[in-house]
Amino acid sequence: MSQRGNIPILRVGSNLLTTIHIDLHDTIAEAFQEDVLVAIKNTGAKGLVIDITGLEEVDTYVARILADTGRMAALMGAHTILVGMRAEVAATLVRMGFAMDTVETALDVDDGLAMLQARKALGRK
Amino acid sequence: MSQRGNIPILRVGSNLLTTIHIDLHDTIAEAFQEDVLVAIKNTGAKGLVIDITGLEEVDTYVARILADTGRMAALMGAHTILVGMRAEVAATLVRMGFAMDTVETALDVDDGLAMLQARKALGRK
Amino acid sequence: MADVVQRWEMPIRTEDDVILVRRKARMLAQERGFDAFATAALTTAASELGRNALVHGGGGGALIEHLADGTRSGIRITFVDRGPGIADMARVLAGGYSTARSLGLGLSGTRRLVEEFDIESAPGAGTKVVICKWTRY
Amino acid sequence: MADVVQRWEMPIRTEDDVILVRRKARMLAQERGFDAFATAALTTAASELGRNALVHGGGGGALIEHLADGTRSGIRITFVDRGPGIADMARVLAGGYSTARSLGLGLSGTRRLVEEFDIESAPGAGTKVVICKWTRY
Ligand SMILES: Nc1ncnc2c1ncn2[C@@H]1O[C@H](COP(=O)(O)OP(=O)(O)O)[C@@H](O)[C@H]1O
Ligand SMILES: Nc1ncnc2c1ncn2[C@@H]1O[C@H](COP(=O)(O)OP(=O)(O)O)[C@@H](O)[C@H]1O
Repeated sequence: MSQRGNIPILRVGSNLLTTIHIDLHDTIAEAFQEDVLVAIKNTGAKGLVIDITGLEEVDTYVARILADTGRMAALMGAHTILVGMRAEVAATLVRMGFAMDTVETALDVDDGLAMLQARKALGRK
Repeated sequence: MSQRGNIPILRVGSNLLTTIHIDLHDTIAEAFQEDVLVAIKNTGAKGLVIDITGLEEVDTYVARILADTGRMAALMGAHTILVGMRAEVAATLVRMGFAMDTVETALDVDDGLAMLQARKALGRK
Repeated sequence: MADVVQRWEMPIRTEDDVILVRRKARMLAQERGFDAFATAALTTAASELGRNALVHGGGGGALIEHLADGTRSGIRITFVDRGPGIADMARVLAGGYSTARSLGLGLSGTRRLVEEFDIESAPGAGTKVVICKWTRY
Repeated sequence: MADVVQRWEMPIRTEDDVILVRRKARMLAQERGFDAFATAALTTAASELGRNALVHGGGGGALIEHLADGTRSGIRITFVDRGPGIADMARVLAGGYSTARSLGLGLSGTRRLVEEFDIESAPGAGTKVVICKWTRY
């Protein structure tokens, strides 16, 4: 898929999987969001798994980018699942008062994809 | 499981069960939260039952620690159920204006584990 | 008029001191026939105020008094500290306002748990909070 | 009293500079035996404050210091900028207030992640924030 940014977006069945392994800052973050939306449009994907296993820290800026990406995907009809958040990242975000309650989460990529399959089987988008 | 704090965390099927029987203050509370999150990561648990049958009082500080632990677990993809809250504790918290509405609750450990099983059967995390 | 039957002075210098004050309140409430709800209300209030005296007031002390007015038993607890005091009392008592990593429901909530609640504080002069709870009959 | 064992001065002029400050803090924390939770707390705080110095303060610098007090290691980071400063400090520290397109949890949240947090700012005179975090033992 043609992309502006350099964060890979893979097609897995009827869903998309993107793995964030670099710092999401300003221009990169914007390009990432736009790439994801274009990929959803092009593939007709109903689900998106964002894998952040590789992120050693997530500040409130990056957390907002991730939550916003999920909201944007939802507007296009795709359901987002954020997976792989490390224990220390989860603890830090909550201690800062950040409630990422708009995005569904799962432990890892397999769980995230399985949850999207289960949604599909239930006939939800 | 190796832990910093001294609150036991047990594995029950694909879930974790932790029983709080001592006062959760400052350093203990932080160690407890971190132990729970590391256990979720290590076991891949999808659910967490926090049993507070043993707590004779829960002030707003401890209530926040419990609610935050549920939020942290949620960010990692695990669902938390708080069980065993005494009638007088529930009454006191509500009278103080504390709404523990971010955490699901159940009567006792059996009910909590059954609720987690039911979620699993539905294919939700 | 209520008579003071017995009194205990306890320091509040550490987290463990707060727990000791709360335990003393619990024991006394149970001895005096407070039911589970009244006991939880009193001890939770003691926990909130003891913690405030320690965390916001930099430490101080608690005075626990067992009162009797002929028919009922009462427990009065006075928390004192020599900390910075509370500048914006109205805001704090309204609830939801906190200068710390917490919820700001301590004082506003405590007030709803006891029959008597009295607070005195001047910036720089420390804080004194008195609460009192009575058995039902 | 804590001794300064080593110090590094780093500029904050670009987004990449913010990342470098954070990486330096991470490396040092790991070398000094901070666990994963303490390391994430420190580096996330560094990320928030470095970003503020750049975005709100128009750039500045960071001073990272490795401290030792005999038994424990500490990492202190000072962020300085010559930007507009913060007029309504109380509001900003309460959290949830932002003049940017963001959440306003940076300063209030950072404060909860570290053991020491000190902020000085006067309108027009820039902003200085000092944070410090210690190993547990
Ligand atoms: N003993 C005290 N001394 C000074 N300030 C206090 C004291 N007790 C409460 N405060 C102030 O009032 C605020 C609200 O207190 P409280 O309602 O107990 O909530 P919390 O302790 O969760 O902040 C505190 O954040 C603090 O600024
Ligand atoms: N270094 C600084 N210089 C000037 N203003 C600042 C600085 N840091 C923070 N602020 C102000 O405080 C507000 C809150 O900052 P913060 O809590 O970090 O949240 P955010 O950066 O998301 O807005 C900012 O929107 C800005 O107005």
